[in-house]
Amino acid sequence: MQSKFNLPKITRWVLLAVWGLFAIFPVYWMIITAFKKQRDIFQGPFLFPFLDFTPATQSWERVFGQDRDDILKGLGNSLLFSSVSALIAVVLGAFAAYGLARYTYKYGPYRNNDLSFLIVSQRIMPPIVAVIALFTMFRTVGLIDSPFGMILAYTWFNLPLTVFILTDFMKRIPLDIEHAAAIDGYKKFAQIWKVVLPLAMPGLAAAYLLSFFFSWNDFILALMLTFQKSSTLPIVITNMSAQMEPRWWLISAVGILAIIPPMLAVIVLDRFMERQVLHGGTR
Amino acid sequence: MSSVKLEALTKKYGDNLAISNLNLECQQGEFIVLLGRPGAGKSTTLKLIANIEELSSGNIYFNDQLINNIPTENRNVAMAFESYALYPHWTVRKNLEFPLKAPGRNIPAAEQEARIRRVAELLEIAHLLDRKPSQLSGGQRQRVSLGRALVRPASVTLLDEPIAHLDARLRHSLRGELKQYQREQNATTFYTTPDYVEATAIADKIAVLIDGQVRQFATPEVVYDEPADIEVATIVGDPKMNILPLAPGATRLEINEAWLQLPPLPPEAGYIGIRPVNIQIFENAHPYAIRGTVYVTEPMGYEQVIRVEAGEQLLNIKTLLTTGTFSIGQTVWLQPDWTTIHVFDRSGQRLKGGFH
Amino acid sequence: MKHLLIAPPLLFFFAISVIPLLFTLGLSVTNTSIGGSGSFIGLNNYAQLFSDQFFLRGFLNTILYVVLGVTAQYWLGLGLALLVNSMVHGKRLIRLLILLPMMIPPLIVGFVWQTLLDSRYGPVAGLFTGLHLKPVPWLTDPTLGFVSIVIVDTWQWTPFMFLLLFTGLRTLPKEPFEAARVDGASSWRIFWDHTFPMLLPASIAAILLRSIESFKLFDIVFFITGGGPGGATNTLTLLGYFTSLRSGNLGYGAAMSIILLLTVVVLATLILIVVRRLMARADKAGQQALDQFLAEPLPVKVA
Amino acid sequence: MASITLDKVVKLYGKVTGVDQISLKVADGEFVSFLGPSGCGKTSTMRMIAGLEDISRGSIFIDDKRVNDLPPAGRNVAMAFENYGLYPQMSLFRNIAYPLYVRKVSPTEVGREVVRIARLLHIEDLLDKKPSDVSGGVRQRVSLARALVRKPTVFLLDEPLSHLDADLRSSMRGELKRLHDLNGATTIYVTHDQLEAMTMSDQIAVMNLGKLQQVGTPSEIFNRPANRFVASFIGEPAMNLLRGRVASTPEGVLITLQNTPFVTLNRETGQAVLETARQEDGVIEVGVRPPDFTVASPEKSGLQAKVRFREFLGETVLLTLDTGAERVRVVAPRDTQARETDLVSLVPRLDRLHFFSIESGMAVAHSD
Repeated sequence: MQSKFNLPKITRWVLLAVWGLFAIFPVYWMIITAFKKQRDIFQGPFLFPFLDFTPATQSWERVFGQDRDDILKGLGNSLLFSSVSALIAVVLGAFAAYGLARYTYKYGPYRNNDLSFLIVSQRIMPPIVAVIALFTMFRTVGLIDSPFGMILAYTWFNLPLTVFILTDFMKRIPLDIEHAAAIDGYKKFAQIWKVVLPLAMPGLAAAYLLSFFFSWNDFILALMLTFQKSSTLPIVITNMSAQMEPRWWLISAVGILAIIPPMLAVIVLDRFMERQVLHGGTR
Repeated sequence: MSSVKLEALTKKYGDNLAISNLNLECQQGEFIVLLGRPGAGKSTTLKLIANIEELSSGNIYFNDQLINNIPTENRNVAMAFESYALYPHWTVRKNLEFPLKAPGRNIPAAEQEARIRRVAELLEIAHLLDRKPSQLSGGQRQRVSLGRALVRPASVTLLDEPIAHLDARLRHSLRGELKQYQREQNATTFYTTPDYVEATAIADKIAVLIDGQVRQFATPEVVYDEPADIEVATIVGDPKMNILPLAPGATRLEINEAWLQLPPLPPEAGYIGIRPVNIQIFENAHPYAIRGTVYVTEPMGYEQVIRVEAGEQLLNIKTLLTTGTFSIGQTVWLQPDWTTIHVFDRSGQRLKGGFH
Repeated sequence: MKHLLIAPPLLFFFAISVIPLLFTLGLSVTNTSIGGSGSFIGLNNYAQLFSDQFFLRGFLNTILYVVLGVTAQYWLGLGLALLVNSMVHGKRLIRLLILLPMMIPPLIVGFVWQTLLDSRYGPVAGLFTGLHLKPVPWLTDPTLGFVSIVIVDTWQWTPFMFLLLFTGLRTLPKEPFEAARVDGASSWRIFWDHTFPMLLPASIAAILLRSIESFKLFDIVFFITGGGPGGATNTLTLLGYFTSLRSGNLGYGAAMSIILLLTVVVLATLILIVVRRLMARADKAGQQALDQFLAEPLPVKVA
Repeated sequence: MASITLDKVVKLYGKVTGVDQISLKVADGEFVSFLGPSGCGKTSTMRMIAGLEDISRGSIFIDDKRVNDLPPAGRNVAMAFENYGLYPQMSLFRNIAYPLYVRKVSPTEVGREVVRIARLLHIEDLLDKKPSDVSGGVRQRVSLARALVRKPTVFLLDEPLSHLDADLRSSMRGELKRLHDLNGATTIYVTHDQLEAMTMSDQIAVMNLGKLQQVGTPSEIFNRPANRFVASFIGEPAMNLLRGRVASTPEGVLITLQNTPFVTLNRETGQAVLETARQEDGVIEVGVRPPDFTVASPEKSGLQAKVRFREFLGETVLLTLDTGAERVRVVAPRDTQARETDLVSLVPRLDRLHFFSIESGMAVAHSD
């Protein structure tokens, strides 16, 4: 009776279960594949739930043995680039968003809305359009295959998104609360640091999370701008499989590893996003 | 603890004049109430004093020093916001502590604690100190916001409708305590409200704000007894003062085929005002009375307000319930007490002179 | 101070967006190839594009992917958001599970689905055989290959739609829905009269964002079909990549990217215009009805 | 139109009891207010009548028909929401017309009805606007108009005036009362404002902490409050509640405040007070409304008090006084001489005293 959408309860659960099966099954498949031998993979197909094989640790031996260094390098690079670039994008994005939300800009004919549009419009540009030029530019200044170059590229890639998300959040923080801090005797920087940023926490968390996802999942930038030293996990995996007969068991195992960091990020940041920080401050 | 002088303050939002040429001067320690309807410019005036809003023109002096260019954080003003503007991520205690810990204040920890305790007791929020604003009711939040403004010494205290959302009991008890507290602190206070009862009860002096200008600046008694113009007269008093237009040079008032002889009035008189308590109401035809139809009745405890349609006018009458019971549509007779009327000229300005 | 605040994104905008864009524009009117310099050939690359069967197929595919994929994702995402929103318990866990596909790098997604849909060894084929049906050549048939890509894209990105629409639903006020129930509207009417229109801004944002991202579709296709068979599942980004970096034909690839960019801009604008029109038309209809009633003089007893 | 009966209605929120065994009958055509502080269960009760919330226990009848299991649409009630509940994407016209559209009323008829109601509420010029383009006052009236446009069995109004500014609130109060007088529809009105309840209602149901405290006409509620809560919640400023000692003397029953004789009651009133006090250490709570004290010079016999604040209210002054142990508020004519720190004697009106049990808070007697 309380629901806004009045389907019978059973129907709702059935629909959710159908989608749940569809959504989860590939993940499930990946997990069991990671415990198969090459032979078992090519033994199929079997009947649901496809558990009729002898579990093997072949893939994990490779992951922790022969391929360990490559995988660690990829994992380390991905983690480094994603987390650092997301942090920079969120910090720069927060400041820009604060500016766009609180001040009036006038650069020739360009006002606040035009500026936000300019910044956000970069997101419209398919990376392929820029990537050739970027490749050339990076090569010229020696940023190809360097951590700094990748962090720069990902920051560029994510900044429009963080500005976009955070502007809205900054606008929602009541001006009066900032004014109250001024009245209480604090200067602008203290106002932002002690009051504005804590209140933008759900936005900061969401922006960080999305930035992290996008960098973590990126393939095309890494493909173009790295060779060896700075390869990210997706590139490492691609290299592992660049053979006639892909080692699916191994890729699945690495895939499991690849899901863990974003999952952890979600679990950690989810509570910040849920928090209703603004609740109670104003009437 | 400063005297304050506002000189020709003007604030424009685009083409919109929120405050136009507002002048006001008050002594150190005075309790000033800005009274006006929503949108009259009360909050804006406070925000100009705090420099939260930028002046379009005019000057502000604290203790005869021009402070136009001093930023908010250095003005040493305390303020309770109409929107409360609490720090939602902190407990009540931290909210109250924040102004005491600001750079340059150097208040010893013991004194901080004592101040917080004093204010928390005054406002009956001592038991809430460890809660966050989201766990408080609206009235409790408003008291915390008031507490944050009162907890520290300030040149000027600005209170923007600070008790509007409290329940009746607290509103009544806090009014007096608040004034007493500010008097002890010798704090210059600006207080806004749309409620004339609150204003007359608490103010040393009331500034009636209409359209961004001070229409009258005087003690509560003077504002009530000698309102400067019709608009001031209708803001101060509930139900509103009845305003009756006069024909030029009229010697009598004609309503519903009956007429009332007017007392001698100056020739420039354009309107007369009669407070609702100064009209008598009768159930039966009565000499020297005009006829009307009851529009609605509102009993309230010992008293009742009766609105009566008489000619073009809807007149408010306030009387004791024991006067009689009236029902909608009933015909009644009204008789004003001419000795208590207010007289205004055609432009609505009060006419000086002893008409009562 | 305020200029400093927005300097970084603007700097990025000029350094890494505008300059490369101009660079690419410049490339697109030359016949530059990797490792060699090219010369100016005017709009020849563009002219050539329009007789290039691969390009035309890729262009059509890209648009179809966007239209089919985003449509499917929107309705599924909306359905899920409504379902989860009407739940009382277990929201948080269900939400995490629903979001799971979005967290997996597309590359892995590609591999997993490749094995899932494999016509000899995949569990889907297994299921078909188990039901005594003929296994379907999901990845090697041109049409089915295309459908597979749409399914995988939908699998991965419906969560994103869900997230935006669910957040949108959560910010809707409660009272109008209660008012509608008291006013006597059925669930179905409440959805069409209130939920859907009130969610429209969130829907537009979600659809726009997803459309823009869909135009860049690259990795899933790259890993599942590689654009094959015979270019049947190619997208413009994929073609641009192969042309520029695999075949080394930088100028031609650049022209392709520029066309892609133009398409995105034109389509995004079109979506916006159409939506605004629709909204304006609804207003206008109401307005006309109103004018008609107000023109009619009515005997009203006003107190 | 219809009558409404609540029979031992209970609303549980988890383990918390929101509404506790409310039984009430609203007669056909009556205007009944549910009055109480926030969180007293008045809104929950109304929402259960509307069908927006499940009834945990008990029954609700509309015209003798049990409606517990009917959805809101099946109850034919009209409701105005505190936060208006307007449809933001629709024009004001469509907002008001919506209940008629849903009932498939012909377009001509819809137009006629909407415009009629809009004119009644003076919003006919704004009908093409969106809710976000108009002031709170207009929104409130649109929300009322949407409720009034149909002919429901009952009107449910949830704090419909709470967001208006004072002027508009006082005039809308009158308009609503007139409207009810004209159409005679059964109306339930939820409010926390005692003045609204007092001025508009036929009956007031005072609630606190989920329980019904008293049901009666405004005059009954004001003059014979059933308990301490009702006494202090109705009337502004609130009734003074003072602790008095009770003793039986040859002349009658003597009440002493602060060791000074305060009032001697006649046998009839006195007996009830005496009996209660006997079980409660000889103490009783005396209620005196602020206008029911007369301020006299200190040598007169009465309650001795020192003026703490004197507040000017126009026709009257409000004095806050200390009696030593308690704080007393008195509304006196403005020519009263008492100034701050003056000592005065407060003389009560003997026919307007109320007596409450200290322990239960229930009214023991009223001296009228």
